[in-house]
Amino acid sequence: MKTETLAMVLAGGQGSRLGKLTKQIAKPAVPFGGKYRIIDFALSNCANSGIMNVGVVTQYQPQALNDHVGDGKSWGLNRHKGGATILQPYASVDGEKWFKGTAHAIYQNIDFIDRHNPDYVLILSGDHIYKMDYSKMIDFHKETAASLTVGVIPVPWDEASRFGIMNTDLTNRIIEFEEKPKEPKSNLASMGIYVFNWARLRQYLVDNQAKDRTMLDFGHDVIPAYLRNSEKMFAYSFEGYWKDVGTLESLWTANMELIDPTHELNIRDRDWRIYSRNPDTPPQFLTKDADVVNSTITDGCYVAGEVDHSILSYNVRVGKGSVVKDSFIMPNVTIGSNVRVEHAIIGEDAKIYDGAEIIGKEDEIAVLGYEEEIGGRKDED
Amino acid sequence: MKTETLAMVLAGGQGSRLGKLTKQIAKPAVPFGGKYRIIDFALSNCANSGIMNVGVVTQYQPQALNDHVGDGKSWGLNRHKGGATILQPYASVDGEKWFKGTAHAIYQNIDFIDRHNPDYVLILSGDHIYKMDYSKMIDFHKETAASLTVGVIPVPWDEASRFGIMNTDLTNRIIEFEEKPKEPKSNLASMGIYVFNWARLRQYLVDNQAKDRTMLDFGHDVIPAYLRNSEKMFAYSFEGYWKDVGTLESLWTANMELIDPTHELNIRDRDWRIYSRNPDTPPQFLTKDADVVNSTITDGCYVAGEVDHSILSYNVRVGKGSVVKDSFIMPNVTIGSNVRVEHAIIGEDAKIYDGAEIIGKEDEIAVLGYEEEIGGRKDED
Amino acid sequence: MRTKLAAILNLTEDAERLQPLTEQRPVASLPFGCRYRLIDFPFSSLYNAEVISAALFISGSGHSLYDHIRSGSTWGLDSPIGGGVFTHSHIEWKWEIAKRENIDVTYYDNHRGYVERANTDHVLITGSGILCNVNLDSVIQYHETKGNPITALFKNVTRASLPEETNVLRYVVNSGQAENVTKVESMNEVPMDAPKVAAGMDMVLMDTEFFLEYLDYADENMKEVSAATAVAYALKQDVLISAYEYTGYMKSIEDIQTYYEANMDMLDENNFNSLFYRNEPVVTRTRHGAPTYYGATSNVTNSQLASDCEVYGNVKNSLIFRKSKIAEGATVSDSVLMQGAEIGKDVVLKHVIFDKKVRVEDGVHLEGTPDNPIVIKKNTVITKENVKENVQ
Amino acid sequence: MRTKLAAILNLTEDAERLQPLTEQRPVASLPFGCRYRLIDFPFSSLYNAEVISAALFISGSGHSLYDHIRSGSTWGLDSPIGGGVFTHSHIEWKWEIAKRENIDVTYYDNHRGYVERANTDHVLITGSGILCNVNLDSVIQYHETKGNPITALFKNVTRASLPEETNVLRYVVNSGQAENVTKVESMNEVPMDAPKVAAGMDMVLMDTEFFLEYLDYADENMKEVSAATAVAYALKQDVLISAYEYTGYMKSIEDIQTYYEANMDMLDENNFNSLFYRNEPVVTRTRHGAPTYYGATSNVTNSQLASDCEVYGNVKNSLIFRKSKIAEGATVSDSVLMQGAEIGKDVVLKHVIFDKKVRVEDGVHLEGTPDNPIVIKKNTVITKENVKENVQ
Repeated sequence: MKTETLAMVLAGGQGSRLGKLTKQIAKPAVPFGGKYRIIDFALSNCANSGIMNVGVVTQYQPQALNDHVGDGKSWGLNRHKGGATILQPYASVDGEKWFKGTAHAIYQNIDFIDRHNPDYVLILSGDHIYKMDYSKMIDFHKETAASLTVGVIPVPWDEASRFGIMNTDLTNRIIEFEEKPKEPKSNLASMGIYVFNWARLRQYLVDNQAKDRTMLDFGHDVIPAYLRNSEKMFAYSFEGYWKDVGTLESLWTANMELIDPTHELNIRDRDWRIYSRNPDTPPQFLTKDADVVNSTITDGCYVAGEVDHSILSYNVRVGKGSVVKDSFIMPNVTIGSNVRVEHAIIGEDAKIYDGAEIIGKEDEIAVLGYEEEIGGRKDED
Repeated sequence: MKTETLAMVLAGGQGSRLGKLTKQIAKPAVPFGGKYRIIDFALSNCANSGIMNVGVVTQYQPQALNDHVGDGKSWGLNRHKGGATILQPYASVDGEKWFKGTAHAIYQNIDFIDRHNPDYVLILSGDHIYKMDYSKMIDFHKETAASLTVGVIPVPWDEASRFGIMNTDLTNRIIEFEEKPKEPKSNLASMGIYVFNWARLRQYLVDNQAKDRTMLDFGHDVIPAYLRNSEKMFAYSFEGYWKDVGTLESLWTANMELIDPTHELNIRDRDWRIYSRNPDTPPQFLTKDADVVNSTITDGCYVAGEVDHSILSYNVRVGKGSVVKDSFIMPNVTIGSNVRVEHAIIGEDAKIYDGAEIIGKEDEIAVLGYEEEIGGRKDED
Repeated sequence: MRTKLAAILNLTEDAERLQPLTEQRPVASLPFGCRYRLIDFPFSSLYNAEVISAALFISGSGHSLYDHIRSGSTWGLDSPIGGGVFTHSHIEWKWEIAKRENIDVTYYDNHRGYVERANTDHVLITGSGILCNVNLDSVIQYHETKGNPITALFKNVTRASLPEETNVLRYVVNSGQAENVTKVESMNEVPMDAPKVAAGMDMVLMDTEFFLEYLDYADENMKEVSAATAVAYALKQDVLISAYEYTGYMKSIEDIQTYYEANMDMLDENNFNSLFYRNEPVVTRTRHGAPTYYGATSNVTNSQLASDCEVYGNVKNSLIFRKSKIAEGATVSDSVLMQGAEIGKDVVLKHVIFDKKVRVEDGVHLEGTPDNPIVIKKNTVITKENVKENVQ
Repeated sequence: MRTKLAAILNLTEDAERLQPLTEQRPVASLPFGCRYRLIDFPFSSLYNAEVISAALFISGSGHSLYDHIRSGSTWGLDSPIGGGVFTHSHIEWKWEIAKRENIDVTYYDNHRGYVERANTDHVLITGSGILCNVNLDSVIQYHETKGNPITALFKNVTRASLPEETNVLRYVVNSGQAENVTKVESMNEVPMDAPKVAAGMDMVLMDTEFFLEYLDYADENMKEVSAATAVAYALKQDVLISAYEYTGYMKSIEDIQTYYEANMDMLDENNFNSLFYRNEPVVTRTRHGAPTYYGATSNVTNSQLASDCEVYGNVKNSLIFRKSKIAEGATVSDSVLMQGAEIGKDVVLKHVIFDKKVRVEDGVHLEGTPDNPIVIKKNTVITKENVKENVQ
């Protein structure tokens, strides 16, 4: 088997800043936008970029993620040659193969990558919201004859000190990397997207493993080592919507941004679809009492109340007299009658009973966890 | 989702007595009989018994096993309702979920089992060669209203002290369990096949976890606890061919037994097929110099030598003047010219160069490991 | 053990009275309920009973069906071991030519071959023109309990719930312990004010042995293989026919009016729940698409919508299929708009049925009546100028 | 980027001279090489180039084909995103009736619809009667390098390697830098002793834009959509036709003799490797079955066998398909036995072709000649008594 580019999606992180939303499931599996999960963006980008060989590295609470990704069929990735493969920790005669960092996760899966024998390995993160044609980045990588190409995005200068910043020369060659610099010399933030020449990266990882085994993280260990050895590294600049939904507020904001059909992410673009596993549910039913504006609603919903500037994911029920405003409601949530939900994220399968209220603020989003119940009839049923 | 019976195939063991054959792959994934892997028997039994929900618990070197099982399609198990699911270790907020024993592996996968909400959990081992209709055992379990039914097989009395022995009363109720008794009172050996009422087993596992966390193994911990609490346990007697291919000699013997089309295992029976992943290879080619007797040969083989009482798995090449006798050759093995192979097991992808010899004895089988090379041209190519 | 029954689907319903919706599709392919096609309902019954194969006999080319069904994987009909959807198209045409030119069309061999290969205890024959959601496990259980070689499904209805001119058969069911079908009549002869009458559901379950006997008979006498002729054969042979009473939502889709009513029925929560929110889900081929967007100016009540729509106008008592857009100021009421409708600004639609991809330019008014909804063909563009000619 | 080309497979080869093997199957379904069917070869070319959809135009009902192809998943043709096998059966029949009764058969619309939906840069048209293993990636690369709107595939052969009466076309290829097809002739007019002649392979690759032009022309003039008419159209329009030389194994399967030769060719390792052991594997629908057993009394040389056979007798220079049994003392030589052959004790077979499931009772002798192999129909049982009447 010979593959030009193998994508490795790192989906093992917990995403602990999302609090109870990532207690039971990994961050890439967190529902998003009404019918997606966060990882859909990376996987759809792969499919749309023609990269059909994808390893998905999981570790933390992978069940929802594994069920969701399956054999990659939802993204057209269930191909004989290639396809999607879930990679999870395992035991060997050398002991337990746990993944201790981004680069270490790649090292532990060397056997898998070798089976594909790729020229390039595209490293992706499973928890960003964006649409990007990776094939263009790979073309750039080939043109510059780079050993490593790092995807970067210009961030506002005053925020640059929160990111890993790539300092480049006039040819876009990376000459310095600074993690959260106090005084940034550039505003090009690393997106955590890398194109590596596999043979070279493999050598680094194997050599290091034979020595001090310190090469655990791409940003912290691999890029500095590449810089020390004057490997040819280029920055590939991405321009477009890109969001790391690492906090509850950014998750909420990204969802709210998605509602507007004119938003630049353009989720409705049929030429660059975001694919997902499609649940099989009846159509959405807005009763005679429904009052829905500025919102998106997904199949399987039943709405008898008021919904304003919100996202209802599939199979959500909103009872009579209830008001849902500025909120992101995950799948299978039941909202009773005369409930108020404002500035909130409601987790999958949660139940909000009659008359209850969940009211957050724009800078302090209220959250109800998965399967949590709130309001009157908690002990019944 | 509601499932009557969920099968859990324990396929995480290393099988260290198989030496280098299980260094890189788990025992259930070891090739067998020319076109099978050991786990095919348990999975085919499930499919043929109408048990379409199967969890396959892996841990040790699972890649070959995962690739082989996939979504269960080869066994007709890729059903919307149910299907085959690979279960591997993972991390959670409680830490790393490693599987420390047969019962512990079930405990760690409680979430998965609960999603199926089964009445019965059928525990199977992934490394036995046999054909068994589990539906009859489940019927027996229902008829006796048992809490646990243990599959047992009568073994010769003089071998009984090597097994876990179930002592039963006249109604087949288990009244005592002895692990490798010096003076066995019965010859009913446990096959490692259990039908549990899930609700009850779940309670035992959860209660124990809250206490001393000692319930790791079914034979060592769970059955004694069930006995102490007078749980209704019955022995279900299986009669037929059953082989634990735990040693190189037993693996070799089981393969040799398979050659004969009149052998009681009856691998050619179209009413109880043993399914496997079918490789796509051209037909077998016996050249004008071939001399094949008493052997089975699989697609993709090229034979220009002598093959006597042996199994050639798919894509094996045997060169001119070579003799293969009383041996089991795994897939993709290349045997050069004028080679002698006798009483041997040759691992997948091994290469035996011109003129080399691998000669074992019936009680001391010679083994060449996966991808091993032997003979003249080792350093070339 | 692996599969419970062999399923024969007769997709040869008379499509004439459903024109122009059936111009390029069989009745089985008719879109229904925002995101389904009629075939989804029998297929979902198979899916829920874990049946893994089906033989389809189709009047026309069946292209719209093939395109929907593909490998059958949506309904679990693609197992490499024993599964599959086996399609036989142009049945009517072949038959006609067979009769005219005296050719053997292998119609009966196709049935026989399929059933023999499926190697099951039971055979189901069903059509797709009667909308319902049947639990086949329950039917099989009933069939086995009763012990007769054939079970026919019926529902007690009022005569008035069916069109005056109907294809539905009336079963005479003897009451009491052993509920059997003792006679079959044309429903057309039953007075319209009859309050309770057993309507045959064009669906029978048979023991395979009996099916093969019946097939021999059908072959010798050039009868169509169908629920109706199977019941007739059983009556002729004095074989007892168990009668299984179905109590869920049922509607015989025979003409534009019944098609329209069936869609409108879904806006009644009882009907909607009875058809869709049973234990057994209705499964269809899912499509990728964004959630439906309701703009600031939208006002949608008592309506159902599929995903991937954009609504800026008013929708009331209507069913809107995928990818439709309704502009600001437009008002759609009491209507069924299939996939890809584009409704311009200030358009007024009432009592209309749009086939796929109908575009209505700004300001057009189009109103039918409850008893005579206006039907617009696929891909039509309606302008103020041509609106009249489109309402023939 | 997701798919390279739209593939149109013309499975309308003339089956007459392959009777009785083609009695119930199109040429594309002919079993070949112990475990393949001819369709596997073009399908494998698609598979190896990661093409994800294909449109099939079939003369007959295509049942044996459908049964083999199923969802197309074997060849990666079942992707839910843009993939699929789109089949159109009874093409000849429809066409005939269309002409007779002046009906529009939507033949061209089917082509147009498929190609437009596939939304690719290139369109491939191929048949299935010419056995070969083409690397489409290489063809596409050549096509793009040359830059002409159409590329036709050919192989240099000796005239004698083709039957006297052949469907193969002769391409006149100008040599030198720009290899183009400048003329097409019937191969039948080339003298049998011609040492080198360019044989057209019934396979062309076109730019989609050019294909659509050609399709309009075919539609207006009621021409079949095929490699041959596409080349003819290009010549007529003075469009340059790139000529791609294929150098692997090729055989035009046109009659029993060429079919027999093609099978026997496989016993030559060069041919076998050229067809099967290239970088691009030949993929077929795999079946479950045990390995083949060779008993103590067996003697098998220079032969190929599929799995699930049991051999107790002698086999020489033969191809034996799946599930065959050859009893002790039997001798099979220079023969092709399709799936499920049962050869009794002491039977002697030489130069025979058996269709599926032929059973030969003990002691029967049956010998054809290399130039006239005996062909036995599917399911035949040959006894000492009826052996003569089976050798008509």
